[in-house]
This record gives sequence, C-alpha cells and structure tokens, in this order.
Amino acid sequence: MPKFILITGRTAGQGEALPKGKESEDYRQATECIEMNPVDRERLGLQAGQRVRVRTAFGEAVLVLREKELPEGMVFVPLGPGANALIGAETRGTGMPDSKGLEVEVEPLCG
Amino acid sequence: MWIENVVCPFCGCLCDDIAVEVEDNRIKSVKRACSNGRSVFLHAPTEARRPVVDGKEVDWPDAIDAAARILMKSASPLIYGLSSTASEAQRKAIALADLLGASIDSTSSICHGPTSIGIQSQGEPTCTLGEVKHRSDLVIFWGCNPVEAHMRHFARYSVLARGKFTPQGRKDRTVVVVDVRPTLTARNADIFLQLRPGSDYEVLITLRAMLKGARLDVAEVGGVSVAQLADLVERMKRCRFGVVFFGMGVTQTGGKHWSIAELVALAAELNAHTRFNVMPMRGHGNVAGADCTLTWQTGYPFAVNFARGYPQYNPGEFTAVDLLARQEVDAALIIASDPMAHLPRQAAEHLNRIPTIVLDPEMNLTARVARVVLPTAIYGISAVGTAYRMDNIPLPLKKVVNSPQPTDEQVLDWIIERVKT
Amino acid sequence: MYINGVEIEDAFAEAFKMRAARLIITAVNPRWALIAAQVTTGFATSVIACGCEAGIEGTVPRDETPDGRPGVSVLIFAMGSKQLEDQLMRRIGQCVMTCATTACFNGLESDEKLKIGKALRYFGDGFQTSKLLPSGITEDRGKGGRRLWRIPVMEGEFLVEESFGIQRAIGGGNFLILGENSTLTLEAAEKAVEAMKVVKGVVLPFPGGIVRSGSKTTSKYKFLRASTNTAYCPTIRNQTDSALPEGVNCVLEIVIDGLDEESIREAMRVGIQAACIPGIVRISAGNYGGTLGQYHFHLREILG
Amino acid sequence: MGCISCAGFVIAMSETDAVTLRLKEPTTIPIEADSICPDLFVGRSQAGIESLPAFYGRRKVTLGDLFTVEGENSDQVIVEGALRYVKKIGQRMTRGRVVVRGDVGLHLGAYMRGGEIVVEGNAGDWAGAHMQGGRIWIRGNAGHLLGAAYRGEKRGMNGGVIIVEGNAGREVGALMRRGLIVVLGDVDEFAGVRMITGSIFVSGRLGARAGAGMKRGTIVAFADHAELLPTFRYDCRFQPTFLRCYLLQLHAWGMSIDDDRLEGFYRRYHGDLTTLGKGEILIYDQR
Amino acid sequence: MIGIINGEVYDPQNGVNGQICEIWVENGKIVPPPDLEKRGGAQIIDASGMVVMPGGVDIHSHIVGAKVNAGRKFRPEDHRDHVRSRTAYTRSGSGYTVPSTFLTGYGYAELGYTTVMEAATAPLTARHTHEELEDTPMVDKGVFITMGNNHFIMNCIRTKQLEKARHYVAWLLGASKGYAIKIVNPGGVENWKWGRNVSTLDDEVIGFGVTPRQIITALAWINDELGLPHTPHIHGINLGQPGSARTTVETIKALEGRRAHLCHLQFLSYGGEPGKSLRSGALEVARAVNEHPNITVDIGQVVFGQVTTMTSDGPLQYRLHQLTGQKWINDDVEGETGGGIVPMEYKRRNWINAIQWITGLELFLLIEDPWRVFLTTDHPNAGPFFCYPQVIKLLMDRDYRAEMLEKVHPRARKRTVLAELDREYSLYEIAIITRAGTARALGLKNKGHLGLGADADIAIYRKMDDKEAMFARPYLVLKDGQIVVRDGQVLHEYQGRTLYVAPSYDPGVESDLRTHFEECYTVSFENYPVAPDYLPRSEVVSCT
Repeated sequence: MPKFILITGRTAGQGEALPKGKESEDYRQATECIEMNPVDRERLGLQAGQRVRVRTAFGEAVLVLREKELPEGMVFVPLGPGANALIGAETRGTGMPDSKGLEVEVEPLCG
Repeated sequence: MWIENVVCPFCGCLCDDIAVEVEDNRIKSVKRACSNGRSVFLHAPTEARRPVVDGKEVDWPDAIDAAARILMKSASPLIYGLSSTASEAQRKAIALADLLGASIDSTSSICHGPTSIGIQSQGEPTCTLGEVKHRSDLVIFWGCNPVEAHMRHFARYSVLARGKFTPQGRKDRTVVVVDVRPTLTARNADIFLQLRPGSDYEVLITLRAMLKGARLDVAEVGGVSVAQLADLVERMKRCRFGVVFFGMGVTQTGGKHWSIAELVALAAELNAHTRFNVMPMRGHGNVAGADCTLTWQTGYPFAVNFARGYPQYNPGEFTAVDLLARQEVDAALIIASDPMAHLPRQAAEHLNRIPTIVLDPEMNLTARVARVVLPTAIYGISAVGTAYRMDNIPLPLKKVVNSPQPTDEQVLDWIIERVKT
Repeated sequence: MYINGVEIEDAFAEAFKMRAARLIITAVNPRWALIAAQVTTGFATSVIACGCEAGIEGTVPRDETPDGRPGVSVLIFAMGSKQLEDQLMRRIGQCVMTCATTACFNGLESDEKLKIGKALRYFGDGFQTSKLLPSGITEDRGKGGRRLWRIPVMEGEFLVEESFGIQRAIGGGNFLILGENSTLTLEAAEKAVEAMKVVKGVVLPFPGGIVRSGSKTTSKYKFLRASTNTAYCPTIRNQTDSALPEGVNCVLEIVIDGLDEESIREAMRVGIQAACIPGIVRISAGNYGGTLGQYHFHLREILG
Repeated sequence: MGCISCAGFVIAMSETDAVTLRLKEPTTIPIEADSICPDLFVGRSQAGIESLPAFYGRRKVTLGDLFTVEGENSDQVIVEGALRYVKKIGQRMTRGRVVVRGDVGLHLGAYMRGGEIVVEGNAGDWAGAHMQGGRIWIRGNAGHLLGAAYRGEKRGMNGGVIIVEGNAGREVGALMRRGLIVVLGDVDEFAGVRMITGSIFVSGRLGARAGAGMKRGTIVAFADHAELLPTFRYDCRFQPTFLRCYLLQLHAWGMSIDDDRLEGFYRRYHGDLTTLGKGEILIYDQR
Repeated sequence: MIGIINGEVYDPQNGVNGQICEIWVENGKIVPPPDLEKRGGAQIIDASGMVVMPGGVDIHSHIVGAKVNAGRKFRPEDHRDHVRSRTAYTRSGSGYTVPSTFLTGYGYAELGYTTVMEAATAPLTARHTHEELEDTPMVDKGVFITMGNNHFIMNCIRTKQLEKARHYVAWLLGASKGYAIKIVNPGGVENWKWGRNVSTLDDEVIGFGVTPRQIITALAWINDELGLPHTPHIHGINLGQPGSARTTVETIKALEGRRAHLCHLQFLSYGGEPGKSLRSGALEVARAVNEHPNITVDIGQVVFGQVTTMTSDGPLQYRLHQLTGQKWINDDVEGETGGGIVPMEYKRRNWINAIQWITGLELFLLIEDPWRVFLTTDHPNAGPFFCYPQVIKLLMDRDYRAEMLEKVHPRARKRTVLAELDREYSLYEIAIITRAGTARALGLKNKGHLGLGADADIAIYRKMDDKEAMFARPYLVLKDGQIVVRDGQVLHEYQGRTLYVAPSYDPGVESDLRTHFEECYTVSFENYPVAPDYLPRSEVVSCT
C-alpha cells in the first residue's frame, strides 16, 4: 500500500460553506474530499469523484477523490470533520496536534 | 438601507469597508466583501431560537441555571472557543473561568498557539498592515494561502495595495511564496519555493545560517537548492522593507514553535541590513482578540488554568486538545466554536462523555452533543463589540440586524451572576 | 638499636612544611602515561633550584582512573601554593599537554584548590570547552562534580581537570645509608627505594630516589646558602668535623616528600629495613639541629 | 539500543522509615501535589502530612483527602497508586528520596535541587524542568520536554542528572544550562534544542533536529546513525577522552556500558551555526 | 460622611505642612467640617500618629495598551512566580514588571495611588487601551496620545498649515479619548521605519522634509493654543545615548519658553560624546531645568532588578535588543508611531546601570523646585511602579543613599557628585513630587490636594522612620470617599474614571481627514474614533 503525506488546510470552498452551517450540503461537499495529483491517481487506478477510504495511524475517513495539481506523494484534505478523523490528538507538549505531514493510505472504497 | 463601513467578522483581515443592504431586518446584499465574508452576512441566522437543555427547549433562566449547575458541579471545567466572539464576551468568559477555577483556552491553540510560544522565546518584529501597504517591497507568504483563506489581504494590505512609498502597488513588490504545494497564492508569486513537507524548520535555520555567512556542507535543504536560498537571502538583505506573513503551514508542522522562533530570529537579524517584520495570518475574526484579552487579564495568551486561584500557563497541559484527549476535564463550556468539527476526533469525543454547554449562533456539531445549548446573537452582524485584526488593531463591530437572541456577553454575565449566588 | 646488625643511630630527620598536589596522568597505554609522568617529574629534585620537588607515586590501574585508561600518579611539592601553582602550570602545560594521548586529572580531594585547567584552557584559543562531570545525587544546584576542560590539540583533545586540590605536605624526610663501600651502599639504597615504592603518599624526588650530594645549610661562600654535607663526605673525613664512623667509605641519602607524617614515617620504616643489608654500617638521618624544620622523624621511634 | 543498558537497579531504602502515600481513588481529574516533597515531610507527624494542601482539579483539598498516609517525619517517601494524573511530585525538593511505584503525571521533580526521585513506571511531560541538582531516575519512558525550560524562560535544567531507561519525547533538555540527561531508549525531535551547555546522551535513536540552535554542550548518539540539521558541520572521527569519564560514571551508577562505546570512535559535528557553533554532536562510529 | 481626625496632613497645594487637621469627606468630595450634630453620624477615622496625603498621582507609567500587552504576552517568565489569587471581591492575575490589568490597579491602590496616566498610546490602538483601562480598577486614569511621528501633522508642518494641524490634534484627542499630546523621539521613529534615526534636532525626517525641532515646537504651540490641561509630554531624541544631555538642553531651549513636560529625564541626561562611554550629565540638565520655569520633568529612576523596557522609540529598542541579546518585539504603527519591547535587568555591579541609577538621583537632588520634578520609574522601563517606596527612601534618607551608593560598581562612583549631595526630601516635598506637583502639571484641579471640593482620594500612612516601609503599606486609602484599601490590602474593587479632553475643532478638517484616511490608513475614518461607550466611567477635563 503506497503511503502519502497528508496536508490539511483551509480552502475557499470550506470558508464559504462554513456560515451555511456544518450540516449543510455545501459544507459537507467542501470538506469531505481529498485532493490528489493525476499521476498518483492513475497509479492507484482511481477516478475523480470516486469515494476512497483514507487511513492514518489515528483514524480513517471516507472522502471523495478530486484531482488537483499537487506534488507527487502528497494528498490534501480541507479542514473539517474528515481531516479531524485522520489526525491524532497528541500535541507533544505544544497544544497543537500534528495536523500536517502525517502518513496516510488511500484505497478505493469497496462495497 | 445601506450600512457603510461595516467590519466583516469572518477572518483576521477584519475588512472594515463592507457595505451591507438591510431590509426588514434581513441582509439583502453585501458589497466589497469576499466570498467568505459575503457568505457570513447572507447566511446569518435571524430567526428566534430557544435554549435547549437535555434536548428540550427551555426558557433562558432555566437554561442558565442548568449551565451554572453543570459548571459548579464540575471539578475541572474547560472554557474553550472565544475566537469568533467579541472581546467584551471574551473578557466575561475569562472572568467566569477565574471565578470557577477553570481552564480556558482559545482556538489559538490549534492555529497560532505555536506562534505565541515562539514569540515568547524570541520576540516579534512586526508592524500594522498599513506599514506593509505603504512600504513593503518584498512580501513573503510562508505556509499560508491568503488567496483562499484571507481573500482581500492582497488587495487591501499586502500585494496589490498602493501606498505612500509603493505607488505602483504590485509592480513595486517582489512576492515570494514558500509552501509545500502550488496553492492559488503561489500562482501569484514572483518566486515560488516548493518545500518538502515538514522541512520549514530546516529551511529557516539554513537561511539564518546563510545570513550569518556560515559555510554549509549541503547542496539542498528541504527540496530547495542552496543557490535558490542564497538568492532569497540576498533579496531579503537588499530590500527596503520586507515582511513575512506566515500561517499554519509553519505552525502545524514538525518544528511548530521552534520554526516560528527561527522565522522571528531571521527577521530580527535582517534588521541589521534593512527593515524586516513578520506577521502571523490569524484565521478567525477575533482570534487575535482572544490572545489580547486573555493576556491583559491573566498575563498569558492561551492555555490558562485557574485551578489554584491564580493563572497558570502551559501549552500542552492546559490546551484544549490535551485536556480533552487526556480526559482531564469533566465539563465544558464552548463559546463560538465547534470543537466537534475542528479538534482531532480523539479529543472531541470526550465532549460526548462530559456535560457540555454551547454558546453559538448556529446549530453546530458540538451543539448536537451538548447538554445545554444557548443560542446567541452573532457578533458583528446582530451584536456589537470589539474585534482585533490580525495585526492587533481593534475595530468596532456593528449590529446590522436585530437578533432576538442575547449576546454571548449577556449570557456569560447571566451565568456569572448565577454561579456567584 | 640494630637491625640485621646495622646500627640505627639515635638521630632524627628534620623535615619542613610544603604544599603538594597529586596528578593522575592517563594515556592510551601504560608506556605513554609513564613517559608523561617521567617528563613531568623531571628536573624536580630540590626546591633549591628546580622550583618544586616531584616524583612518581605509583601506577594507577585502569579501573581506578577517571577515564578508565592506564594511569600514573604523580606528586608535586613546593614551598607554597603560589610556587605550586606556577609549577603545575608549567609542568602540566609543557609536559602533560604536549605528550601524546594523555589526560590529566586531579588526585587530591581538598578544599584548597588551584585552578590549573581553568588557566591552561586558554591554549585552546577560544575553542576550549568544559564538561562538568556529575559526581552523585547529593549535589545541590550544580555545585559538586568535577569540571574538565577539553583543549583541542593536533592529535585530538587534551583533557585536563579545572581544579587541582592541594594540601599541606612535608618535604625533606630522609635517612642516610652509611656503608663500607660504594657497591654495597648503592645496593642497599636501591633496595630501600624498591621497598618504598609500595608506600602511598610519598615520592623520592632525587634521581632514582637516591641523592649522593646531601647538603648542609651553610657555605663559606656568601652567594651560596647551601653546600655539600662535609660531615658525611668520606674523601675529606679528616679535614672536617666528620660524622662518619670507622669503616664507612660511602654515604647515600634517600629523601622523602610525603603528604603527611604517617606516610613519611612508613616510607622511612620500610626503606631503612630494606637497606639494612650486610656491608651497611649505620643508618643515620639529616637534620639541622632541629632549628629549621617543624617535623622531626626519630629513627629509633619509627623503627621501634 | 543496548549499547548502554541497565540491568539491575537496587533502591537502597528502608521502607519502614519511609512515609508511604497511596492514592485512594483512580481519577483523570488532574491533581497538583507539589506538597509531596521530602522537605515538607521532615518534622511532620502523619496528621501533619495528611493536612498538607493539594488540588483536585479546582478544589483545594489535603493530601489526606486524596491519599492514605503511613509514616511520619522522614525524607524517604514512597508514592503508590494510579498516579498518571498526579502532577508536581517532588517539585523543588532539596533532599531525601521519593520512590514512585508506577506511572506519574507532569512536572515530576521540576525545580528540584537535591535528593533523588525514582519512578518505577513512566513519567509525564516536563519531568525535571528547571532542575538544579539531584537525580531523577525513570525506569520507564519519560514524556516531552524532559529537563526543559518552561515557555519563555531563558534557561532550563541547571544541574543534576536525569536518567531514563525507556524512551523520551520531544525537546529533551530544551535550553539546558548544565547537567546530564541520559536516555537509554529513543528520543523524539529537538533534543537539546537551544541548549546553552550540558550533556545529553541517547543510547537509542536520536530524533531529528537534535541540537537545533545549540550554543555549547554535547549531544552523544550511541546508535551509529543520526540525522543532523544542515547547520551542523562534520569535523573528524576521534576518541573523546571526556566521554570515557561519563561512561564510567554511569557504570558506577549501575549501568552496563558496551565496550565498543567506551573504546570506540565518534564522528564529531559542530554547530549550531546560527549561534556560537560551539556545541557538538558526537555519533558513534565503530571501534 | 467620613472624618479623618488627628492626622498629620501634608497638602502642599494648600500650604498644609504636617499640621494636625481634620479632613471631611462626603459624596466623594472633600467637604467642610460638619456641625456637631452631623458629626455624630459620621464614620471617624482616627489618624493619630499617621500621615494624611492626597492620593498619589502618577504622571507617567506604562500600564495598558497594545505595547504593554505585547510585553505581557511575550514574558511568561515574568509572571510565573508572581501571582495573585482571586478573592471573593478581587480578580486573580500575574506579572511582575508587566502585571495583568487587575493587578496593576490593585497594586497602585495598595501604594496609596489613586490616579495614573498611561504614557503612550498610538491613536490607532486607543480602543484597545480603553478596553484595558476598563479592566484596570481602583484608579482614575488617562492616556497620552503619541503624535511626534504622525504623518498628518508632519505634512501640515511641511506645508505650514499649523492651524489645520491644531484642528487635527483637537480632533485626534477627542477621537482617541486621550488626555495629552505625547511626543516620542520626534522624527526618529518615522526614520526607523527605514532603519534610520535622528540624532540632532535639525535632522530631516525621511520623506517629510521636517525636523524634530519643528515637530516639537509645532506641537508645543498647538498645546498652548488648545489650552490643554497638561503640557506636551516629551520623550526627546537620543534617549539612552551618551551626549543626550546636550540634546535635552537644546530641546529645552528650542521650546522658547513654551510649557512642556520632559519625561523620564534620567534616560536623556547622559554626558559624554555619542558612541563613547556613558556618564552622568545631570548637572548640565538640572541647570537648564532650573533656569526654565516653563519646564516640568519626571525622572524615570532606575531601580536595580528586572524590568521590561518598552517605548514607542523603535530605534532605541532595537539598539537595546542588539546590546543585550534579549528577545525583541518591534511594532511599527502605520502613519503614527512605532515601538519596541526588550526585557532587561539593571544590576548594581554593572557600571552603566549604576551610572543610570546615579544620574536619576542626581537630577532629583539638583533640580531645586519640587513642583517641577516628579517621581516616576517610567514603569516598567527603569523599574516597576511598586518600587516607588524604595525611591522615596533614597530621597528622604541620606545615610541609606550613601549606603546604597557604596554597593554599586566603583567605576560608576568615581565621577559622580551624588556623594556630595546631602539634600533630603521632606514629607512635604514627597507629597509634591508624588501628588500635588503631578496633579498641578497635569492640570487636574480636583486632584493632588485636600482642599474643599477636591476629589476625596486620600492616602493615610503610618508614620515610620523607614520611609520605604511606610509608603509601601498605607493604613487606609480612600477613592472618591470610599475606603478601598486597608493595611495595604485592597478591600473591594472600585471602578475609577477615565479622564480625557475634548477640545473643540473646526469640523471642516474632517474632509481632509477622510482623504487622509483613504490614502494612509487601512481602517476607515468612521471606524477610527473611540466611542464614549468604551469609557464606562469618564470625566472630560476642560481646556482653558
């Protein structure tokens, strides 16, 4: 299973959807996705728009795959419930969890 | 009716030139705001909502009573959030924490908490955004993405803005972006340095060493060639007025506060050659205010605990993620934040186990699990108050529509009175 | 009093107060530790003209040295702490630091200390560093423990302790071996030196531990404060007030510097006993009539 | 791991003379128990010890409320029970010995000046913060910021010895000014960050960014590999005599030292070049 | 009604010098002694053996605002061991040199101070300052507004539109709810934004074509024209530099008789040549002050120990950062001012620090008229405010002073006249330099005295030989006629008033200002002024 480096962060879509409420469809769409570059996507045999299972040492999430210009080996997940399921709560004495740079596995959702 | 010079409370830019059209106590349209800001104004809830206790709608006195009982019964309460409410409410929240002997933390701890720690070891050469607008000829965005997160930052303050000594705006500036991926911000850069994820610290410390003239044994650092770094150092030394804006790309990766300390040290040392400043890109509209109010009332910007009757400070100990993940709190009061949506799941789950009180204009994920939900007016839209911009400039928030809900400040006052009696 | 037929004269050795330091010199192997120790204690027979008196106290096995390497223990004596400091600076600086692979540690626990390593460190030209080796759990606030200076040298690093303890010590313990001929007298003296090696806390500063040119504290020449011990010189026995009994044709002296009276006493005891071989007539001791030194070592008392 | 190890460790302590505290109820509510300090137990009766203050969350209580106490008037202390949420044990102690049977919470032995603390399990973050003397011996793992400085302070540990038989977290010995930290297992990133001087020995894996910003001092990696910052430069391969002195001292304290580490060669790197650059990282490189 | 009887009263404004007299208080004011009938119902405070003074008035201290708060934020090490627990009536807090707001209020009251002036706030951040003042209990307070590097003013000076500048200043004071004009390193702070400074009164301000001399004289003129209660409050050029004594004297001369207050004069009274070693220039400066009755000063006395230096003088703070290697905050404020913060420690055995300590004391003792020299430590720059009692002891007790002088670095002792100055301040003079004189210089007619109609802000101290102990722990403090402190402990929280001025101006200036804001600021003209509701209790002090 190839490992990717996970980066989380703000996006315009997530920011714009936030005021519409966490339970709004816009917010769900804006946050429950994962971005990957086309090379990696093809190597994994995945399609844009497909749902994938994303897993770290701390948890997993089911997200919708999107294609984006990113360095190879890196995936991006917007801030939100999806990202939070993936990052750990250990802050290593800083108060800040390691929200970027985690190793993740991405696999197609079967069934 | 158009209301002019409205301050948008969405992000740390606090753009104060927004025009809002209001009719029948509803916001009809918004001028000059970015898409985020527009969304805030247009989706502001105005319908009346009653407090909820244990899933049942109740009257305010009963809800306040329930909240106060939870807090008084608690041996180790947490007050968390604060960054999307006015400083007046933040001050009340701190007063309540002091009264209770609670822990209090703002969302700073998961955005620029490491920045505060870094500043505490190194200081912070900084300036107001107007200084950047008027003087900057080298602007570096490091690990931040204003095009998506602070959409009018370029135009109002940093890149396109024309100032007294930067009459040509964009043409007068060199824009450098340092990030791990080609963000929309990076597309606007003159120079883009794409770092290997998690190597900000290495690159920063290398830049410092190069500025000092140290000889190094390496050819590349963090995926960037030493030649490129040398070029950046030269540009930094030669510019007239430089500034580094930095975001969570720096604060949330490995080095955390030590990366900030290096960034600050680099900027400070550049002042031997030219003028150089740094500024954190603060996210929430009044997260800077949370730092300010906590600091003037307790001495510390976040991660404060009053258990012993006086403030103690320790990130990693009194920060929300740690307190929740280690299950060290037995009640929580969440103000204008949604930790169920924003904290790591392991930490957020504890809010399910303990009685939680939520003050928020909206029904959010935390409110879903809360024992007591106290719906309040929304700051800067249906409540007045003060908010602090990312450069700590205080701005007055307007009330553009009336809300049937009380403000955070009022509700906290009620809780304080109830706890006192 | 007689031992093995050798007369022990009812005399006393007169000794005086000195200040002493003990160096533990270690090196990659015993050979280099010894070379360093020999050079360090070279030209240190008498304070009269050498500045100090010094000698090798003994070897120190690996498991007793601070760095676990073979070591040699050296004692250095001088008339006062100022002179001692000066000599330690010179000798550690010129003889130990220069010697391949060595390190130099303090071997004396004492409240009185000389900051030798602290001064020598400047040889490092700004690149010297120090380490504070913790000693145990009772230390309070970083006090205690030993500070070691690391001075970069061409071979690697010279390690020298910051402070060397010094203490009151005694110089000038001695006895004289009066023999029938030079062969037997030297043999007796060698036997004495060999026997005295096992005694801790003493050194014999003269060549091979033996001195032939014993002195008295006067001279006919104004510019000289000491001159040959005429009373014990056999070649002029009838031109002077000789102290030599009949049949004595050679005298050798053994001078002992020690950290305390007890160790000198012990050294004299084993030394004299070893020296009492056939061909030796008498064992005596050097003194100045009790006017000069604070310590009197009475031979018969020691051996009694 | 294994180049330095600790096989037998005997606590010489007469339990009959000691004061024993046993936590009554396990809890996740943080307890601040800086009154568990040998200095305060000397000259106090059992009742006197029981009445010393402590904090259970925001509630001011007494040690007697939280612990059963046996014994009196002794600077030998044994603490037992589920202590993971008990903070500040042995803080500012100057004498005696505290033995913790099991895991313990944050700030163990912070500002300690003398005496000894032995933890038979794991210790939380900030153990030995600002320590000035004495010894802390942790048989299990230590948390983050072992022997470090609190936020904003200019210097951290200023003397004494910390020994961890297991692993330690991030920022071990941050801003260390003096003293010795020995970790027999692995350490996380930023060991010795901005250290002023002092010594940090790591027998297992030395994490990334060790010695970042260090002015002086020594970090030794006894494993034969460590990833260093670009602001450290290689100098030479040599046999540091001073290190033998330290290893023998550890040996005297009951640790077994691999002969290769004693007699072997070390690669020396100096840095951090953004500061004085007088610090050094020594990495073991065969015999 | 409260009557304070049998006390030894020091009320210099009314010429009362230690006489035993009664002070009567009602409705927050000093009132005439009531008739016998009313006396019966009054609360009587027997002040036998005690000294009664007006409440202290601090003319220069940094207690609130962006800069102070940044100082708090970046110095957790300052607070960790200096905490105050909450009580049923008071808030908790922390901090030593930069205490949290509640602690600051309590701390001042517990010294017998009832009025404190925050010495520097950028108008752009005034809203913040007022928010903090609301959380600073016990004392009345005011804010000085920094104007010495203000773009609008400098533009007016260049274009010779002083009238416009006058209206702007009036507007600005009202908009920021300020009390006085503050000038900090005029021109130097603006030049620092290009990495430069000024070193003479006639250096040019880059991009503006004006000089420090022009800025000072223009603002002094405006101050007089507006009839502001206080004078312009000036932190001159070359602060901390050898040779600053000369520029200070030049500044006094440049004022040509106009009223002005020179703050923390100690830092600006060093002799020697620029770049050379420091020595006291107190003789030279004190002579100039003595010769110019238009000038008042406060000292900024150094107290040995920890401090946090913080000024609007950006280049100075950068220099301190470089000298000490300590962490450094710089804060340039658009179009208005700048600032910096550096932690420091003054040490007895550091000869430069010792010279600074000596220079301050020399100024205190050489400036003859106590009505023109005031006690400050420029808190927290030269020492924390709660060290005032120590400074009082140094001034009142020659032997103590000599004893302290013996303890400082010998190199500093060599060239000082301090040992020869045997002046000792009397209680009457202490009352002047800590309340009567400062109130008069601030133009606060109801403060600093105990005459009829004055605010009933009163401090009662037990008379003791050790003046440090005496002033450190008042027996009682009354604020607006209420007993708020007993035996040096705050009894309950009390919200004081914010004092500000609102001079009238020509509204026509506002159109110019709109343009100015559009061009120069990142906030709009409408969102700039501080609305009155930021001042929960306030009092407008009238201009003449």
